[in-house]
Amino acid sequence: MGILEVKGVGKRFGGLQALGDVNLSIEENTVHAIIGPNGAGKSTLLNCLVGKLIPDEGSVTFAGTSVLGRKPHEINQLGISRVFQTPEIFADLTVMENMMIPCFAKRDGAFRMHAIENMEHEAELIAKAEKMLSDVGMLEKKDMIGSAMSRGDKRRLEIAMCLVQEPKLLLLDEPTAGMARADTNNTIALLKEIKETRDITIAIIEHDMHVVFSLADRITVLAQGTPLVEDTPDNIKGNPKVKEAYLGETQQV
Amino acid sequence: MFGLNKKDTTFLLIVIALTLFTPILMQPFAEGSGLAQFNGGYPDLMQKVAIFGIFAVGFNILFGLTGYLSFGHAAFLGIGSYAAVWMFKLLTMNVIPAILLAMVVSGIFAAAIGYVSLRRSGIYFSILTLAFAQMCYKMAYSVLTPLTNGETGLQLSLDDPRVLDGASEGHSLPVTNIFGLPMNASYKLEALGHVFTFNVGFYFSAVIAIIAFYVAIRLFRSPFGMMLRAVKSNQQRMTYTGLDPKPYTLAAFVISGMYAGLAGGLLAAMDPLAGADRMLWTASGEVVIMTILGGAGTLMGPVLGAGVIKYLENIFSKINEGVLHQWFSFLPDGLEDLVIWIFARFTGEGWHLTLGVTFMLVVTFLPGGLIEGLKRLNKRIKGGSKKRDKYDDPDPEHRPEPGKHVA
Amino acid sequence: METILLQLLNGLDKGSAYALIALGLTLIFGTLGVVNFAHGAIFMIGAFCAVTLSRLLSLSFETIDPTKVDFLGNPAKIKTPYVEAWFGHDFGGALIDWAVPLAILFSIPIMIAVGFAMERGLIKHFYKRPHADQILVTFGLAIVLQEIIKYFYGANPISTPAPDAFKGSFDFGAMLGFDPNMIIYPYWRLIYFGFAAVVIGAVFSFLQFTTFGMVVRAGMADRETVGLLGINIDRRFTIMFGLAAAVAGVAGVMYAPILSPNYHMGMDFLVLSFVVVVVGGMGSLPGAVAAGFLLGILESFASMNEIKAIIPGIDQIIIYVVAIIILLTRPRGLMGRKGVMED
Amino acid sequence: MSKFDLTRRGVLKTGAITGAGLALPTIFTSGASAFTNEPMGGTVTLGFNVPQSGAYADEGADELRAYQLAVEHLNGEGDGGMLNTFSSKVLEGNGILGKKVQYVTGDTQTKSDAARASAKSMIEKDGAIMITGGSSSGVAIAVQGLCQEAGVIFMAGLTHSNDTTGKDKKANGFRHFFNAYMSGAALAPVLKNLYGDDRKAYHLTADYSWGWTQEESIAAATEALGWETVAKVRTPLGAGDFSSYITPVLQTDADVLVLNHYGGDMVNSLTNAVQFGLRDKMVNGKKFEIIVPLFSRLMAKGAGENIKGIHGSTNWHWSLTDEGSQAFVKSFGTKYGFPPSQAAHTVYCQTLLYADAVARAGSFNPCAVAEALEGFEFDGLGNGKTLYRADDHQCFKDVLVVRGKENPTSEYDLLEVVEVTPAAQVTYAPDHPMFAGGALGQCNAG
Repeated sequence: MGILEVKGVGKRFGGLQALGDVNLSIEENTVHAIIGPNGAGKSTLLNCLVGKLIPDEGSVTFAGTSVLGRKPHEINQLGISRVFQTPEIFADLTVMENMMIPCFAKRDGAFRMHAIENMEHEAELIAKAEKMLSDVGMLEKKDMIGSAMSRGDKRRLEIAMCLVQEPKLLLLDEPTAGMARADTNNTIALLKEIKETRDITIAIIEHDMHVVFSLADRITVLAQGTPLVEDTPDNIKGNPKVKEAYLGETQQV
Repeated sequence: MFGLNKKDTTFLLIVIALTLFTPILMQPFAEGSGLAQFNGGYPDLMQKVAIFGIFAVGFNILFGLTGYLSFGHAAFLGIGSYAAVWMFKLLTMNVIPAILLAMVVSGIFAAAIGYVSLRRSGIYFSILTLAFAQMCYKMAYSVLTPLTNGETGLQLSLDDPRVLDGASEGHSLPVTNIFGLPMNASYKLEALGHVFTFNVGFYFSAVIAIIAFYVAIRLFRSPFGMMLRAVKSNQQRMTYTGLDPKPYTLAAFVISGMYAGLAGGLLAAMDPLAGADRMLWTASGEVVIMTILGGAGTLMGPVLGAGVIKYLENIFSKINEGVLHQWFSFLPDGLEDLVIWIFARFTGEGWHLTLGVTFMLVVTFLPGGLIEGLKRLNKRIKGGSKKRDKYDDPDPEHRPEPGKHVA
Repeated sequence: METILLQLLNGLDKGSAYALIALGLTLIFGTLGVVNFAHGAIFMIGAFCAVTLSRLLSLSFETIDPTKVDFLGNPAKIKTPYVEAWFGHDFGGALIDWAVPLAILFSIPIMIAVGFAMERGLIKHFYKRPHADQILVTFGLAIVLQEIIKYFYGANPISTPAPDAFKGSFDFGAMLGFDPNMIIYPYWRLIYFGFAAVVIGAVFSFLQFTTFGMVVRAGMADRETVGLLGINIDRRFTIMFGLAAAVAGVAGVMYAPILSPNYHMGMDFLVLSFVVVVVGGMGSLPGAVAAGFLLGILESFASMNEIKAIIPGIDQIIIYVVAIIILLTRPRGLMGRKGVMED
Repeated sequence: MSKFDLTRRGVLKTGAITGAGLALPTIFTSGASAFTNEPMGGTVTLGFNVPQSGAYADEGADELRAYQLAVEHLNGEGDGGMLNTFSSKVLEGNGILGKKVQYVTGDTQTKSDAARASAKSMIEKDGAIMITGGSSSGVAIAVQGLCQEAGVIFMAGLTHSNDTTGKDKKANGFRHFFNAYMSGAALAPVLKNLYGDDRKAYHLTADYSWGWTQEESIAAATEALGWETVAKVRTPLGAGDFSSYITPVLQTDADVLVLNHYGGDMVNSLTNAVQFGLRDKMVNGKKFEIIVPLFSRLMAKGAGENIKGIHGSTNWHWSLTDEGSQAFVKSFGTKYGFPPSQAAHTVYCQTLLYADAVARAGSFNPCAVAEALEGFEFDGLGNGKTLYRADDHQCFKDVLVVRGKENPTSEYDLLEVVEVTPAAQVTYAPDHPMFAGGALGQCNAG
């Protein structure tokens, strides 16, 4: 049984069947990629996993607990962290503050009135945050304001913010979308390193096949809201159904 | 010291010193000199600056940190005042229970109004708070007159029970006091042609203001304060980091509502009359403007803004043409009339014009508010030490001044 | 029955004013993304255009009439308006009488100029600034405009009557077969309602059917893309600001006979018009119009004695109660779009 | 000016501190002087607290003009105005008790809070010995309370609510203006003559304390005539468009509309009522009538044509022909070029009366001044023989019933006096139920 089990999930928007009968199982400590042409329902599926959308039918269980009906922050507290397509960081805050917030969230839960405490007394959390920053090679930038950083650095920071929470499952939503080649390669290297050095499950939604095939242990191909096939990268490469799904897309475009 | 780092401690000590010496600092001109009109060192104005400083600092905890722009904060000020006056009427003239009750009651109202209003964000939130505050005002003015005494405002009367004080003797109303020390007691000192008034009420407000300010510093520097800034910065990231923005925002709303209630209670303690006008939307707008004018999100900015606005309101509105004639009598007749005509547009009955022009100039040329102006000034004096960090050290490096030398 | 019909008419009339002010406000919101606290002041300036024209037309020269004395016992000065001297008593008098309708023509160029001046001189520097800064600067501007009007016209309301021809009332009762004189409605208010309908219709068709309107609507939806197409959207937005000012201005002109203008009337309407715009939904023109009429009608019904007997004081707060209910049940107002002014 | 010394509180006795919770007397007094702001030098400072912004700013401006005129006359400048006609002759045109009169001004903004702040700054900063002015009852009552606590005399300006000298009366406060009860008492006989004793009245009332006292007073006075009160409807302050309150009147069998509104509300409600054709209506075979119990010329101007033929009451009007009024109109008109309003007249009289009381008492001590004003009877200030009653500090004098003039000869000639109701007819017992509930208390000298 996988750490994340998706069974028979369906979601409609008005007359449009965005997802239908999606079954998916993600094994612990693997990198699982979900690919598919535009409009295949990748984002809808992701949003169902993190609580932004509630599926009309089916079940989503994470480490034995149902996530349905839970709010995004509750699902995060269960151990799922999400990296967005465009890096979502606290742009007005410093890098260090960006790191401290997930540290507090991990330790204190969704809300705590720590209004009188002093930040400087949280030595343990500071150490943890600094360690993580140095792991991703950003320690020297810790006093920079988020908005002043390059896109690659923002992505790096976002991933660090997720990792410092020690999530059981890391969801990546097109982590290299819109990135320059060099940034993409850096990000791939970072993710590879994470995969190798940490006990973590990663689910990645990606367009870029280069990224997918460099990282994934297993791949699910989504087409028109349903999983078409699930297999290892090597097998996916040669699968004619997959080609058809993608070619079909290119013809439309 | 005080659980603050060195910089903040220095900053706080400077603020304390400035506050304690306000009666001297706000009285820069010798008595009888032509500029004595600009002296602001009389109890009522000093009290108002301290109290509205508290109000604005509290408002800034919500607006400056979370970015939620409440347009109904005056309601909490008014509710605090009513609660305090009722305490004076029913229980005792001692200000401590009145102020505590003011904070509690406005905190409860803030929790209820905040809970509902925070279901929306942006302008929708602003309009919800505005709607609640206007409802409070309209009701207080008319239907709730038995509770609020409507237009006149709730005031003390001789036959109030005042359970703890016992029946009031004599035919005059008792005065608010703190354990027997009356709020309106003053000590006047004449020195070097200046007259300085040291007023109990002012010092009481000042001590509370310092405490409120100290709490605000702690809050700004705390993890909680950081979370509030996170709310403003990116709510989406916050939720996906496992944090629930709602209780944080609501807590900030309630805290700032209680600051407003504290300010309202203090207003009543200085002058035991609570009028519905303090809940009008323009009063809510005033605190918004104080905060932006001074510099939203900074610690000292709102206090500065409060000082400037109260100073303009109280000092400029009193400069009538008679006073102008005294000032400019040395000029030749035609010129004198012209100069007086120009000045009269901005003073006396024209003081609103000064207010409006000030708003426009400050926001156009000093986008960060008056604090930004002081920062630039400081930079020019120091000669270009660059600090881009907006939040981590908002003000300590420039000298904060509670709105004195604005003239 | 009669009461309900009359209150409906009252509501439509009030709603017309709310809708017209809100329309201009939401145009500025929608196109420029600016929170304009000076919009009430623009409405007020419109009303004072009517006052000004009627004053201009009544400009008089003085002749001394030795047979009469003034209050100090000096020989009285008799004022004769120049227009009467130039065009004869009848035509001159008629001109003065028709000052308010004439002021519409007079006010449109003035209001457009005021709008242009505001946008070019001040507002355009604030497009990229936070809403809080926009509030502060436009609030400051509103105060300045008020004080200028106060200096010239004083603080008291100024009577600005409608032309004599519209003084009477229309008898709906007689028309519908009720007793005469039971359901009557003043001509001027009916005209105001019709006028509002025409202005609203004109603004909508302008935006719907002209290329200019299409560009502006596209700009409201996605400013960047329209800018990329090489269209000078800024210039068009300046024109929109002028248009919004003109709409608020003529609304003020025509409202002058109903509500005698005074210098702070803008502030009185400001809060209300913001509530209307937000209830309608930010950036939605039809929403603003619908909310204006809705709130106007509800306010009228709430002031009926029968309803006040049940809930005392409801007429004072109905608008706010309705606003709260609508905003809680419909997160973006009646017809608001997602993501406008929510951060 | 050495009005500043150690205050009594400045040298606080330990006894005062230990007496926790005890009601202590108020403070402004200094050790050396006997009362608040005792004038020590050659000048005395009066505080003129008038609305300079907001709806009543024009009235405030007119009040300020009258104050300046009064100060001139007291200091012996100008033509002396009503000093020449005033029955008391102790004022000599050399200031007050030989001290030159100075004044400070402030803006009440027609808000209780702002008015008190402004009055406080005059007392605390400028050393004002007397505060006067204002254009609404809420402000008057709030400032009166402050002056009582501070220990200075308050001469209320334009305040018409019964409460000012009723349940909120104060020993340090005096009112020259008439009140709602007097309006009712003066209007009733005139209304009976004009409209008969079988009328049905519909009240529209501004929903705050002044509106309520006027509604109560007028309803009581007209019901005593035999009129029936059909409805009393409260309207929000600043409602703007009153149409939704006017149209229900059409549906009732009321034949008189009483507008208990003032200022902009009065202008708008009256304009709306006329627009809806109420004045052309016939009900029960009688012509429909509108009454505006409290008139002011400045407001009448705002209502324009609509005011013509409408009856109401007013404190004073410049067209009065008595010697005092004429003298005042002359000096005011000469200085400013237009006739004074009733607000101007009221505050001018009050300034003279205060000065006169000080002169008669021989002291600025507020208690002595109050004593001199209490029960003081005089003439020559425009409203005939006048009494400042000791029991409630209300002034009793003739009240004018006026009507909007049909053919005004100038822009100031808007009202004509229909009847001068003698003081005796508007006098009531001090314990009249409409004024019950308060006590003057004791005068406070600080």
